Amino acid sequence: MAEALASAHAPDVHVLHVAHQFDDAEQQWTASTLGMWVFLAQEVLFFGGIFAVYVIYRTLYPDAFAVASNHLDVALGTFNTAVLIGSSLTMALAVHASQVGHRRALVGWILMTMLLGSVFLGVKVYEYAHKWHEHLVPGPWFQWHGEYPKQVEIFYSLYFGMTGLHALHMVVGLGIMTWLVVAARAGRFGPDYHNPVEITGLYWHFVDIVWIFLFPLLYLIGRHWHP
Amino acid sequence: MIGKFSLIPPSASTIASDVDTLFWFISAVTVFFSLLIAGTIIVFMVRFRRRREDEVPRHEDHGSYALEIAWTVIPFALTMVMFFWGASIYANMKRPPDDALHINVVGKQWMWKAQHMEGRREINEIHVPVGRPIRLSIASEDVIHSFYVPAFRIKQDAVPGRINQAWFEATTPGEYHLFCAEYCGTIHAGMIGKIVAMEPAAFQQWLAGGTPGAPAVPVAELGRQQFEQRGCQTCHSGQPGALGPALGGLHGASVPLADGTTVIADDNYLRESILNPHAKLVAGYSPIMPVYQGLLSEEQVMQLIAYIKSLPGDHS
Amino acid sequence: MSAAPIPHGEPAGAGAARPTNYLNADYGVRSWLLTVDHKRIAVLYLVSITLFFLLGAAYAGAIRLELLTPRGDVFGDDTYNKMFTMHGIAMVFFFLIPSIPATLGNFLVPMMVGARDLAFPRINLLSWYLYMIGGLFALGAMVIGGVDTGWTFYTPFSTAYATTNVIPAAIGIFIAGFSSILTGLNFIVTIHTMRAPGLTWFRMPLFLWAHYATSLIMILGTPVVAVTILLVGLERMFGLGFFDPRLGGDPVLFQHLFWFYSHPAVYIMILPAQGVVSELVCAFSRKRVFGYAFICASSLLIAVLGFLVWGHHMFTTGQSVYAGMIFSFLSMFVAIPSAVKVFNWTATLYRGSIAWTAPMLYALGFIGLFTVGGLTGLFLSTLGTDVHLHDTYFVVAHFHYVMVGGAVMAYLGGLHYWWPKISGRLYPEAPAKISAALVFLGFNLTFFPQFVLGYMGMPRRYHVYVDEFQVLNVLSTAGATILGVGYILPLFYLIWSFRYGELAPPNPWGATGLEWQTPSPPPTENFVRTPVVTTDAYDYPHLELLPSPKEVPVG
Amino acid sequence: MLKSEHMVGVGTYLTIFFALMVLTAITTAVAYVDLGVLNVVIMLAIAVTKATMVVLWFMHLKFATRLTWLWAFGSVVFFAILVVITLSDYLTRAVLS
Repeated sequence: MAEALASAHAPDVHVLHVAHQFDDAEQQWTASTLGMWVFLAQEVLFFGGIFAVYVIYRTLYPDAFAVASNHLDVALGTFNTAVLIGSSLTMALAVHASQVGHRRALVGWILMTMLLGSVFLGVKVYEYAHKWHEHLVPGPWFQWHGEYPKQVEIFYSLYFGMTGLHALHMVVGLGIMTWLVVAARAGRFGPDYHNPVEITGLYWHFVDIVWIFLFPLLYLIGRHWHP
Repeated sequence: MIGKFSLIPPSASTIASDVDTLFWFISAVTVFFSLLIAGTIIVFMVRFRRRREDEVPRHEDHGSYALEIAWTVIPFALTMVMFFWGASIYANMKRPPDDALHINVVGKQWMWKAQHMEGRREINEIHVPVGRPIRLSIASEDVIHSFYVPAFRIKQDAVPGRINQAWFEATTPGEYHLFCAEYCGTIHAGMIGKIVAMEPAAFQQWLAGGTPGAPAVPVAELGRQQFEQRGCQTCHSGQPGALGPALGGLHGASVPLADGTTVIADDNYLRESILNPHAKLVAGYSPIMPVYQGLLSEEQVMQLIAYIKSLPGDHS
Repeated sequence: MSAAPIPHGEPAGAGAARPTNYLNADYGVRSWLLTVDHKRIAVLYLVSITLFFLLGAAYAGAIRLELLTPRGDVFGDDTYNKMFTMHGIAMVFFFLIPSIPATLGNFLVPMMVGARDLAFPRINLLSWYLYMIGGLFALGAMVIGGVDTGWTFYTPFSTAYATTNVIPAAIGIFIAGFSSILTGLNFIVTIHTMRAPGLTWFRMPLFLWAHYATSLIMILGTPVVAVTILLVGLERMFGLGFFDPRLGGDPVLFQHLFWFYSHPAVYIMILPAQGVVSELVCAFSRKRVFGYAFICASSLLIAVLGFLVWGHHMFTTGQSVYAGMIFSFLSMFVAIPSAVKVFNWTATLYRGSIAWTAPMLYALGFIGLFTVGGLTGLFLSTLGTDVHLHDTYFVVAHFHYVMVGGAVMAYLGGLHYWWPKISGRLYPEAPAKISAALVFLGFNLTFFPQFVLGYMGMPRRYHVYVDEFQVLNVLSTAGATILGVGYILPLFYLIWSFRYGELAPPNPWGATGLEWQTPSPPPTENFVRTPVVTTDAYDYPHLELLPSPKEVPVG
Repeated sequence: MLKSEHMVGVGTYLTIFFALMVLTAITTAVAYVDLGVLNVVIMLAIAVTKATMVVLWFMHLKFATRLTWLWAFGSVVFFAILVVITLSDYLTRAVLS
């Protein structure tokens, strides 16, 4: 430690877009992508908590969950899955466009991603409204005339909890992308600096992965089940 | 005993002395290591105190694998002794003897309600004979409570939605504190009572006493009344072809379920099957029984279970 | 090796106007509230957590006052229930968890890695704002009538039966959780990507290892409690059923999720404290730490094993016997790395040059109290004894030994040790030593009797208790009075010294570590030039001291 | 382009997208066939495969540092700890309590 005051290099002049705490663009890139991965680790455990609740109750009440699940609309679920995977593709293409420096393509792919994300949320809103009319929103108005009324209410609590948290993440993602579009149009990103695009992409793909699990767990578990 | 100051709680159950022996063993380990560390620190502090402002010890310490291994392995060995010792006591605590007297206990904000199988009820007081194991079925009507008798070294939470078990065998006649140990709302500190341990003869006399004018009805009999009032026998008639499974000898038997698995029909299974009958449907039956969740109190459920247990029959 | 002597040095600019540093670089409220300088954010945290500490301490004082007599003669039951709840919430979520990481960690992690700032300075500021917003919700809950669920929020009491302000308190904790997550994220990325040239992993000060391990828990544990609290809120507000026994839900499931975080959260409090103590013990005995690699490994092991033992809070819930045994068994493992650390610190003292300064007294006090706190944990991880001791004052005493005797002692020790760096002034030694002694004595008098109370069977959260328990409760309250004085003292002399204390030289203790190689207080960018590290941490055998300015003969 | 970065070609992205769509179709179709316990197993296996593909190519993990791998899979390990140990309580309650 004694030679600590000796200097390695003196980054007095900061390269454009490199924040003052970083030595160079490479360090900044490494830090921001690692930061997003660490944040996603946090997200895994955040969704993990509610997934754990799902696993426990689905283990305790498999039949009730099957019956309840069969009441969801598979067609809409499958459609939404396709839409969200599509939005992951367009997001990946947006990152690609930023890497090669195609500004118009970048803006276009982000807008496309936002459009697909909005379609997903629109379908979700439609599904929620439908459940509302069917009195399947847990709480005092919940009504279920089939079997397992109590456990079915737990299933629907989890359905709204899990898809609600997921939808909230999408709304946040759409907000970030709105900013990305503005910044991209202003020419803030290029081959040397597109960290925000990359890490927004990581976030969006993560949200996609959550849905990849939610779809079968909520929509498909009971389809083969015949009372 | 109640009201007497002492630094050691009375030890009045068969398990209490086991717990205490282990407690003092861990205490000895704790005191030994605390004094070892504190003593060493004080000795070093004095012996190696800085004598000059510019004093710098120049020798190089390179650590010592032997020491590191020693102070990893020795504490680990001690903790393993504690683990196995503690686990064996715990296993004992969790396994009530077969000949135990059975008492139902229900916690609700903010009182303990107990009912002896012979029918006598009590609130915030439980009379028990000494020298006889007592098994408690503990349930809760509202929030989580915890049934705690320090003199017996036993504690069991009363968790809504299930029936927990605890057991003890009192050794010395006397009155002992009963506390609620899990925070349960406003009058948590007032949810206390006492356990009255009596000589067996005195206990039998007490048990026969009951409320003047109202002869105590045994719990299983109360269960039978519930059973008939609610028309359970229509389906659970025990006849071949009945809509519901036969209940005779059911308790403790293994039951094949509709989903292909089997369960042991313990208290919690019976409780769930009364309140939410479809959750674990018996193989070969349809889910037609009404849901009794919200219609029966925990006490009534326990009475029904007692009745089911009392039914003779072979369930194999 | 070790060419340049480490100067006690002259206080930078003594006599003249001080050179620009992080404190005088800018003035005004705006320059503080919008700062992205990790050192200023550390000071913001320092002030805010001190306020929450005082609040929590006031509740503690009121609790001890009520417990002087067996009757409920000062407060009613509802008031008392709200007081211990708010004491717990303020102390756990708004003081202990951010205490060392957000203040000392925030200040020192970038300096110890030789960086100009944390990797994400704006996220660091955001973390403080989240903490404050969370804190305001918690304060709001208090002001509009309080919460009475206990800091543990056990269902179904919290979801269906409590009639108090559970939702605002839960929102506060939820938001504060993300403040903690972002702090952890910043530390992890900073330690991974921004170490100075030559600063390899095994040259890092143990403070950094401890903060790395702490950050792991913050990132992997906190989200689980956040979502759990969210589920409680949804169940309470909208009637969604996650833990509701009337639907076939299980209240014990809440406890699983809650303790999955809240047990490791204890290590969020104690790991940074252990990091501080490692620094202090080395600096004030002028020795390399004994068994450096073992302490590093212990920190990481504690962080990981901490996630496997949560069920020892649930031995009496009716959790399966099998699960109870697994949890008890695993809990034994987590005791070992802590024991290893204690032994290594003690061995470090051997043949050292031990200075009896206030920070060192705190550090040595920590080792003693933490040893007792850790060992008494064995009673609670052992199944047979835990059944009796669970939810009694034994548990209260145990975790106060760890969190207050441990974490708070280390926090105060660290605050004194780095005070010259933070404030640029020396604190007065005499009152500091008195305060350290008072805290140690008062603490033991307050909490040792509670071990006995617990063994006698006094349950937690009782404001009215049976007569047998009074003698020990009186002792405990007497101790709390002394402890209170011990805690108030530093508040006065540290604030006094901030303005009137003697100017601090860059390295008043003659300590190694990059943070001592820059002026006190440091400039905004920490170092004039990026430092290069050429030796291991705690290179005291090669320490060269220049005579301190005080000893230089004048003329 | 920075040197720590890796560019994935548009062709690869399209291939992955196509594969994800096919797997979605398969999982939906298989859900209607009664295979007993296998239904859940297949469903989760397909979901894990899809997630892995997204992580490796869309999120560029395939080309990332070992540290990134550690964080990506480490978090899943801790989730597994939460689920497995909690579940072990529920699965053994009736047996031993």
